[in-house]
Amino acid sequence: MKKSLIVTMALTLSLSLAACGNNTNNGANNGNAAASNNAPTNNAASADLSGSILASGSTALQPLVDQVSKEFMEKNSGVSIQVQGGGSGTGLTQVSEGQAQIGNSDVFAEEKLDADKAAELVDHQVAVVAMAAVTNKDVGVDNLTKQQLVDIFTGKVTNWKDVGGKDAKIQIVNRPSSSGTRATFEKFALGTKTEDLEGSIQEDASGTVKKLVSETPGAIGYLALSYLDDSVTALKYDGVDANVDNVANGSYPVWAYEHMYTKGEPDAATKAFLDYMVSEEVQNDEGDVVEMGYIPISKMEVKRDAAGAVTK
Amino acid sequence: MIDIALSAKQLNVHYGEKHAVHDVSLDFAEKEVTALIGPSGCGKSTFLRSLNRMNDLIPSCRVTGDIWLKDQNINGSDTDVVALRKNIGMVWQRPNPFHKSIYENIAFGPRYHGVKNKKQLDEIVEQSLRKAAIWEETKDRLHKSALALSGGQQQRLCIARTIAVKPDVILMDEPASALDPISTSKIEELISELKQDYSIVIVTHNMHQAARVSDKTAFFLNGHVVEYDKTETIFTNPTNQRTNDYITGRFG
Amino acid sequence: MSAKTADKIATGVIVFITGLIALALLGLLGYILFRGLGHISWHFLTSPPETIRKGGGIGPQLFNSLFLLVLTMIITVPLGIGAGIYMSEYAKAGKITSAIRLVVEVLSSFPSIIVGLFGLLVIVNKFNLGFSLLSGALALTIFNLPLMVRITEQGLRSVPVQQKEASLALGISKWKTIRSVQLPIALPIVLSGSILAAGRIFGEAAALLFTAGMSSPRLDFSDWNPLHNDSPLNPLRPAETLAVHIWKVNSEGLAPDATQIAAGASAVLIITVLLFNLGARALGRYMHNRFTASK
Amino acid sequence: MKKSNDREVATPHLAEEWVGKVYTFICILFLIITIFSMVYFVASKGLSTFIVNGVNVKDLLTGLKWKPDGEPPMFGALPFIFGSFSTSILAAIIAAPLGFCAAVFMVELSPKIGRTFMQPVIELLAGIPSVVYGFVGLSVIVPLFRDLFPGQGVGIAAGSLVLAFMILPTITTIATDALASLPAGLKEGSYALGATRWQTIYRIVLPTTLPAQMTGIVLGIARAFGEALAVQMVIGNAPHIPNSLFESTSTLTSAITLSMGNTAMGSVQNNALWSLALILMLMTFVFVFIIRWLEGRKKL
Repeated sequence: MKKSLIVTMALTLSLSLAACGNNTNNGANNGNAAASNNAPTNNAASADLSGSILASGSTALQPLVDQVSKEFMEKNSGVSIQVQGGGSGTGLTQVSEGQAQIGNSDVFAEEKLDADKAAELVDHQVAVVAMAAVTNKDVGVDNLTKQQLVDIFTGKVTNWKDVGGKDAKIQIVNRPSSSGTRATFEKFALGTKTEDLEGSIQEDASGTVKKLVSETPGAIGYLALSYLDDSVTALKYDGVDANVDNVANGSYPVWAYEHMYTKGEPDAATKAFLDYMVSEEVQNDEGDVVEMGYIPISKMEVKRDAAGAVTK
Repeated sequence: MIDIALSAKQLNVHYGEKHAVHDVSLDFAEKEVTALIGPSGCGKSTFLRSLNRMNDLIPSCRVTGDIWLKDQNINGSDTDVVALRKNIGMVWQRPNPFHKSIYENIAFGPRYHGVKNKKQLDEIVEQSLRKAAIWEETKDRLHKSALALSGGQQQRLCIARTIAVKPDVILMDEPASALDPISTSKIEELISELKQDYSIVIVTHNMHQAARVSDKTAFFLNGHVVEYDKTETIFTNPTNQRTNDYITGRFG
Repeated sequence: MSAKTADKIATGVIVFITGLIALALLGLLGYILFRGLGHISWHFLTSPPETIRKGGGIGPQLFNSLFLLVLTMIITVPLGIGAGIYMSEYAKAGKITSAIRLVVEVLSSFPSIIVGLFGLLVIVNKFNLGFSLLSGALALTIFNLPLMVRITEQGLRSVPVQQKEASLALGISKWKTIRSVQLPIALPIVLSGSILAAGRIFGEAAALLFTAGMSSPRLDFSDWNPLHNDSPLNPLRPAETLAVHIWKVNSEGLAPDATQIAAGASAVLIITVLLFNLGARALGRYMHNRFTASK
Repeated sequence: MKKSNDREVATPHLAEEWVGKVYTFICILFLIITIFSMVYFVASKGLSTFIVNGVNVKDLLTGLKWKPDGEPPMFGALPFIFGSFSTSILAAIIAAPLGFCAAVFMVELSPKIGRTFMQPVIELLAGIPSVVYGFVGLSVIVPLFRDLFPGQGVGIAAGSLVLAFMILPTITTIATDALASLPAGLKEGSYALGATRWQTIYRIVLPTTLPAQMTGIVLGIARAFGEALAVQMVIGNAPHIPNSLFESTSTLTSAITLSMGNTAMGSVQNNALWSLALILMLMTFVFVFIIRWLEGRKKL
């Protein structure tokens, strides 16, 4: 089961990469409105694509898909795309039950759905989100090792002075156990699942997490890179800075794919849209992906499968 | 031979456990005014409200017996109550004009019953207001709210509203008791006028009024009709002692 | 301590506490308005929100809230008034009617989140309406119906029974009597009640999170064909309302001015609800005067 | 006979009556169907945790550990139930005396200020959307509590204070109505015996209006119990029974809003949230019946 999935995934990935290659040519023309109907797709049906697509799910991915879909619809007037939120679980449910053509998710489908349902879905990875542990500015720590993080999040260490900071109580601002962000953080930063500690705060929303970490003395939490700013301190992980380059070359491990799932192979219009999503135009340094704070999938020098195994 | 407009046969009314009207049988003659008198709580108003099935609105109220409108028993469960009420109009103790203009108050009924023509409606409105002796006072303000009229005017408007749908019988439940003496005398005059065209049943606790306006009078006591006769007879020479006591003011 | 002293102390305490409440309330209002008013501008009210840049507005959200309100009212008013009429005029007193009354009461006390979840399960998924304005409007209808029924019943009950009798005595049918005589008189109560209900709809968020969605696709305000995807009037598009937007900006906002936007939007929301309240009062007074001042 | 003539008049209005009857009946039917399908769907979803996923009812109601994705998953909802009850009851404890004082002020002390000032302000308070309450709670109450008390500011105290504000209008309005509808003779009798105002309020007014006051309080608790967003923003959301009023904890509603979108429908994690919703719904029934019972007593 797992194997076939990896194969499918690899196939999709190579396909989308191929699409990227294709699109570089067209991409150059795209400033020209005349070319707009021959949108960057890779098969014959491109000129008269039509259909309506519903993409629902992850609220983290939603702004990107929303933005890209607008551009796609401008180029393909016959296609109408609706983008909805609802959360990763909702997106996966809806695509699995056929209510949506695309299910946006922060996590691999296997983590949310039953294995047989997940096997029906085809993964399209469109971007990468990395996250960093963040602390209140006053704790006096700017680097934590994996073990220190584990100790903090499992409650073994409760004072910042034990990890080289000030004498202040550690206040954890966590995510709910259903959160994809938490799943990623636990998997790749901690390497273990953690329990919800007594007294820990749990917020699903990144904005609230940031606000609470920045206001609460001794607070620690984790945020996607796009949310980082001066109000909180982003920690190095085992001495590695959380930045795009380190994620891309594989030295910073706390990241996850943003997935767009389809049930079985997508129809022409959906496929064209997904291809466009990973095209150079969207993924390059001026494209929507970077602008909205995600890491382009094309930049990634490493790959990772659903089980977490990394390959160069 | 006088035609009978409306007649009740062995009518009984119950409110829940209370037996409010006992076996009342009365004939109301066409184009006459019949007064129902008696002390308060004697069942005369209840009886009146049964005649146009108004008591249907009160869930606990049960009316048994026959009511004949011409040759039709109207107290059956299959009676078309709505059509029936068009033929038996009603005027209440407190004037209750609709919260509409004077014109609309009158035109509402006829329009519902099929008069759509504007001219025809105008005519009905004028006719009805004239018959109710209120045309002169209202003709310049037909489209103003009816609620701006005085109490007496409102009551005459209500009468006009009733005759606008051309009923056969008009029931009046103490129509003047909430009005000042001048308005009262106007209403009484009006009743005398109206009986040329309509059969009228009027409930009143004012015996002088009954004496002034009615042709026949029925005296109610504790839900029974004690005596029913020509008004003159009732007031001058009642056969029943209790009627006499009531008339002469011994009780009530 | 004499009874007199106790009385004085108690009176003092009551006045003090009442004053405290008034202060707290005014403080609350003042805080929201003070923090938000500075951010409100024409640009803020009309431009679309920005995901990551500064200077986003709440234009589409404001439009969505109003449009959703209209949609909801279009569905709720006929249903609510109909059901209210049934309860007040047609239902016969008895076990069944009191059971219905209980049902309505239960429905009115359901937490909005339950209504939202039901909407997600049945309207969004089973009926396949998706996260859309229509789903949101239906959920809000469920949320609002019991209130509407109660308001209608109240309104009809305030109509003097003599009005109804007068109409029936003219041989007018019951249904016509209700429509042409009773409802117009009940109208002031029904209207001002509906406006208050509208204010409630305007501020509702929990039920909408799961039904109308949290996304606001860019709208093309030059396209008013309800069947077009980008048209603001398309009832099947997802729509984030103002209240949901506050929730989202507060929690997920990436824009650097997220807090100000939340404050500004809160102020707009409060002002709107305030307008609804004042509107309901003014309308109630106006209609009351129109019917009675002529006396 | 005039039968045929009658029918001519009769038909249109009979059809019309039928339209009215059917239309209003359909409306009420829609309402009834809606509520029954709500109960049905929420119940069937909520019960599937026990039926399909084999979670023990007792474990869910009394379990202290909520670890939906643990090995094995644990669904102890007691912390949420505790959180819901403690926040809403504490909110009522804060709001009830305030509401009663405001009502006494408005009815007994100064009806004029009450009508022209307090009444509109309180009505306005009722109209403020819950997200705004949450927003203010998060930006004012939480930081304030963080500075004043040990802990992070979030928790039952912050939650119930926000809720107290939200239910104050309900309690005040009902208390005011109850005081205003008191027969005049009752108070005058007391004054005539030389009792002071406070004695009258305390000995006569309060006991007589107690069932009505209780109705208002229960209504307030019911509303607080079901409130979701405002509470979720200030409660902290840790799935534990807290050690103090200022420690992060959860309520039924906050647990639902926090995770509903993140879990896939049909999964045990999702079903468990529906079970929480079912508990919420059953509590609604309980509140309605308590209110009915209180109102029954009021009539006596």
